[in-house]
Amino acid sequence: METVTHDVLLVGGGGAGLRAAIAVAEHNPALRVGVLSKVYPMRSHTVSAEGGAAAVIRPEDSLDAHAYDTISGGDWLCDQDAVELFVEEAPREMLRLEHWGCPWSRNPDGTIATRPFGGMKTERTWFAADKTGFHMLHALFQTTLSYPPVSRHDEWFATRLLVEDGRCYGVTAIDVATGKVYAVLARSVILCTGGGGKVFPYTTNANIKTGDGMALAYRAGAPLKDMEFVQYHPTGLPFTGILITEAARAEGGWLLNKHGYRYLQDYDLGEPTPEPVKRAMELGPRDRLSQAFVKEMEKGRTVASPHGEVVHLDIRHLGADVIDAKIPFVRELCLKYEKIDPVEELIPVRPVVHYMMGGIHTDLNGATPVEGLYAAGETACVNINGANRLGSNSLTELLVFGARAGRAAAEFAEADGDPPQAILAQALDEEGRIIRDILGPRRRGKERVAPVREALQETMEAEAGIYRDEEGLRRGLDRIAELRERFARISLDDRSQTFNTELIQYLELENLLDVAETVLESARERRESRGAHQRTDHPDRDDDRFLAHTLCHRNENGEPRIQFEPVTITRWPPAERVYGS
Amino acid sequence: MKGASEWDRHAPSSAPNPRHTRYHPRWHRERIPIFWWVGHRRYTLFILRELTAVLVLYSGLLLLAQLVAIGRGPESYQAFQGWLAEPWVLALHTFVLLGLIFHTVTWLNLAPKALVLRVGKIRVPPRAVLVGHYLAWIAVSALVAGALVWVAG
Amino acid sequence: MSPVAKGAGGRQGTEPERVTRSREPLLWSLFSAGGMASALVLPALAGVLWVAVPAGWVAAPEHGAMLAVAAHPLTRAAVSLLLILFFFHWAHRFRYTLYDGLQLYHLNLLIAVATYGIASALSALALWIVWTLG
Amino acid sequence: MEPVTLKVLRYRPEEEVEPTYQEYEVPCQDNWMVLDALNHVKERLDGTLSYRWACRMGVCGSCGMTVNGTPVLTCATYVEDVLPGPVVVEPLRGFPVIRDLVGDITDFMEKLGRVKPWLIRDEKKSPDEGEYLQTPEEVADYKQYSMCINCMLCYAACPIYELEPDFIGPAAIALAQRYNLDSRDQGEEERMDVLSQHDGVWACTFIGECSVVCPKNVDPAGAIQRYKVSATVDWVRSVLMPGRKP
Ligand SMILES: Cc1cc2nc3c(=O)[nH]c(=O)nc-3n(C[C@H](O)[C@H](O)[C@H](O)COP(=O)(O)OP(=O)(O)OC[C@H]3O[C@@H](n4cnc5c(N)ncnc54)[C@H](O)[C@@H]3O)c2cc1C
Ligand code: SF4
Ligand code: F3S
Ligand code: FES
Repeated sequence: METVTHDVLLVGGGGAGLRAAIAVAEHNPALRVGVLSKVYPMRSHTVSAEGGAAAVIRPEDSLDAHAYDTISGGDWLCDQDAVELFVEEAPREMLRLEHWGCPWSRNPDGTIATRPFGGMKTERTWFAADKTGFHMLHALFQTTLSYPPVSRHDEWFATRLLVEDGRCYGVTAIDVATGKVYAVLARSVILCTGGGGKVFPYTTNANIKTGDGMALAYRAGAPLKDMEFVQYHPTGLPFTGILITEAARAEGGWLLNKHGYRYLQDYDLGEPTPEPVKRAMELGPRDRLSQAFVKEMEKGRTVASPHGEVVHLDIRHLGADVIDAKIPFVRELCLKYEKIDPVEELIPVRPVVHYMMGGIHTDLNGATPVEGLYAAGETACVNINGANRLGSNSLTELLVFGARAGRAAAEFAEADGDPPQAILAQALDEEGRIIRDILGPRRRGKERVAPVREALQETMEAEAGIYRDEEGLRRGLDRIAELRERFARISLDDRSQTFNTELIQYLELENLLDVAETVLESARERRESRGAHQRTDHPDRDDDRFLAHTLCHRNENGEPRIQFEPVTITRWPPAERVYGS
Repeated sequence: MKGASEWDRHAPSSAPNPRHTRYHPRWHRERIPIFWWVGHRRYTLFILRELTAVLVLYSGLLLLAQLVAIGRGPESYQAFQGWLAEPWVLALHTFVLLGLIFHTVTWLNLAPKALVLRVGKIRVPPRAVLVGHYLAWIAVSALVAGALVWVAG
Repeated sequence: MSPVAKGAGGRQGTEPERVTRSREPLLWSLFSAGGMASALVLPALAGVLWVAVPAGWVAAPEHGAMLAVAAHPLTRAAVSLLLILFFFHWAHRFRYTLYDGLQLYHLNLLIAVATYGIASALSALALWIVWTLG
Repeated sequence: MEPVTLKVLRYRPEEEVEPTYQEYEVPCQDNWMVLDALNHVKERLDGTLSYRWACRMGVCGSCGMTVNGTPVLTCATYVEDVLPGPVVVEPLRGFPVIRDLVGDITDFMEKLGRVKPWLIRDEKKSPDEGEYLQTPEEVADYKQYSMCINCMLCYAACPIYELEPDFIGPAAIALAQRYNLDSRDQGEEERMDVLSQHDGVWACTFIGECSVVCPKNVDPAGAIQRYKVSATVDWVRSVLMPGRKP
């Protein structure tokens, strides 16, 4: 078995991973940084983010206001020390990206332009037309090319964390092109593997968002935090799940039911006005809007479509000029993927899974309880997103906590020694599992990857969707157990070692199963309703018992175990979330 | 060709590749045919476009020949004009003319890509540059043709 | 990942005597100017001189008139400039047509010398003819 | 919709020396993209088919393939637009094939780095000093060239890249221009060394196909020709004023 060695290893080449890589290189140019990613970095899912990234830059805005919007938006589950640090470092990080060439949209005087966004009281979302994530990712990727210490393993798939005595020394990874398994060793490892929206069937997330890093960390002994909080975005296209950015509503779009009525006014989200009002109606937070959709559906006021019930997003009144200037990608996507022109027609939309608030439990520096193991980005949970992430906070989070994790991991790598020999035994074991057990000729069974994955996704939509209850969650957990048995009987069509994408799908499915189980178990234990987690059997928020994070550990026997940890409150005592006034 | 249904899942579909080594698959490179531009409409058009340069060369030589004929005196000029009027020569030159027009059109259509004009801070839209080029073509043609006809008249 | 893959097919071996940084802009500007000049001027010229007149649609100009025009210094200057540009336009384009169109990479130097050489010779000839005429 | 026959070029390097075609009958539904049809094959008919995709919304740039002879993003190409079948799906031309529809793009990645696609400044500002000012008009100057998703359809469409693999190629040059035309950037001189070689802009004979196939209207052909003009202007200046730095 061959080994590759770095000082700091990044698993994941999305926004968080690349930002962390640059942070390491800037902290100490002598450190060798490896970026290992299952797709070429510029294919990472950060590329799809449209709307923008929040940071206080306008003089009339304030850090406290940003913090308050974030905390109230997160239904007081955010750790407030983390949020304070986040809003404070956000503007510098965003400016740094400007200095690296990101083509932010501008005001006529040449300063950075900002737009309003759901749940934000004022315009503080920076944007690059409606391809913000695309431009951020490409600017970051191109900038990493200027740092010689950063080397990459493109299209390598990490399969396991190498942990000895509670200390992480690297990963095993498959070079997809050759099928060769490597031990990739490092003094510190940062997981930046993104979210896991693919545990659900309808999602804005790319095919590659399978929660790999979460599952890897979970199996290696790091707990997953607040996994029950799954964000549905209220405006996805019905068949593909493609996202119609919140910016469409920020610019003044309306949500209409089948009677052409702006139904959000019936759900404590304020009065309809012709102009958009921040934190009201269509600019309310995502959880509330998605929940309102379900209620409308129950009242029979949604519209039937070939791909299930939908409501309509109306941006016709904005006119072609505004649409083309501010949200051209919305028009492009509608024309391309729905064959409708939003300048003249209504856009059919439904809530689709968008983001996982939960993730690998880390401290403010991205450190996980496993020594030498760090995490940042969507895969981590610091926690600034609480029970419901505000749109445009995530891209900024990638930068702030990517950079922090990078610096912390660099310092750790400077201080600490090299991997023990014993670690190689684990790597050899993993190589054997892949080459011999999964690809080997002995493996026989009737199951295939896709049906098991689909069954999993359907289970999650049915039992852990926008509304949940005890019975459904239990049913879901039972189904996972069945699916694990089916998984064990999967036999691959493809036993090749050359670019075997079926093998990758198989390994991803294994990760999806773990992530799904933690979502169900955490949701079952949280017997209250808060933000994106709504229990019909416990409809109210219960601060006495659940002003706490769920930490989901993996038991010796592989089962999830929940533990609660209190939320850090600094200056904003829990209050009621009020929108529309 | 095998349909999916008859496709055997586990048995290799043909003999092992002798050049393949474990961990180092052989990447496959398509060979490029010599006449790569034959059979692809757009590439054929491209080569035709490039070959109009031969017509430009021919036109230059013809113009030179005509100048030589003029310089040698009225007889040789008349002989040259007579040659030009021969049906096959006329036919050839009609074809050359069509080719030259093709050259002009392809050239003018591409020119706005290279040329970025500005008025103050604003970039002149490529369409306007294109229209400008065509107007220039009309003007130059009128000038050249007018002058020649005037000489004739 | 794989240096194996790079340059494995297509052109075998690179030609060492590639046209360098300093020469391409010159050749390319001659080519472009020639392309523009021929595009604007040639259809009208060819249309009148070699199609309309021989076909009898326009009266043939008298020899005297033609000679007078051709010998005018302005015409001499314009025609020699045009001819040089036409020749270099051809040379540059034709060179690349042979080079890429027939994949004659190993003959790069030969083709370049031949095409630009012919263009230079023709240009010299043209100057001589145009300025000694009449 | 009638079932559609997909004729897919397969190449399994462990088993065969040359690629072969394989046909699949796919019961396509309305509004399916070619990628949906391929996914149907992979998930229901034949798990061994290999290809890349991720975002299925036309921005990650990974799903480029040759469909009926034309390079396209398969996630943005309706099956009904490439009928009647059989729909021929092949890997992108010009790249060595690793397996089935997967090409090796290492060469492109290396070239991308060579044009120094990052903001080069003589003097860097610290983030505390605020942003580099840039008006919307100045953004508009380079915006088009910043929209490239690295899908490499332009390389597949450009015969020169296939013929002369050292040619740095359309997207890399467009990216160089993206930075050259950015008012914040001062690195034009540095990029000149790469671009003004034969393998830089001059190998391009303006076939123009790169811009025809580009799904994001980047117009790399335009970028290259514009660069030729600037390189020429630069050359004229250096002839007239030899004292100037190279
Ligand atoms: C459609 C859409 C629009 C969005 N819009 C916005 C917005 O407007 N504003 C906002 O703030 N947020 C937005 N988000 C959320 C935000 O984009 C994501 O949370 C963020 O991009 C995640 O970045 P990341 O770096 O954590 O992960 P990603 O960008 O997903 O990168 C993950 C990386 O990990 C690698 N990887 C994963 N698993 C493995 C493995 N097993 N082995 C090796 N490598 C692996 C991948 O290759 C990839 O490089 C949006 C999300 C979506 C889906
Ligand atoms: S220039 Fe266009 S075709 Fe080429 S890689 Fe970029 S987006 Fe794709
Ligand atoms: S197709 Fe090729 S030759 Fe030039 S204009 Fe485009 S790069
Ligand atoms: S899958 Fe991302 S561009 Fe097609």
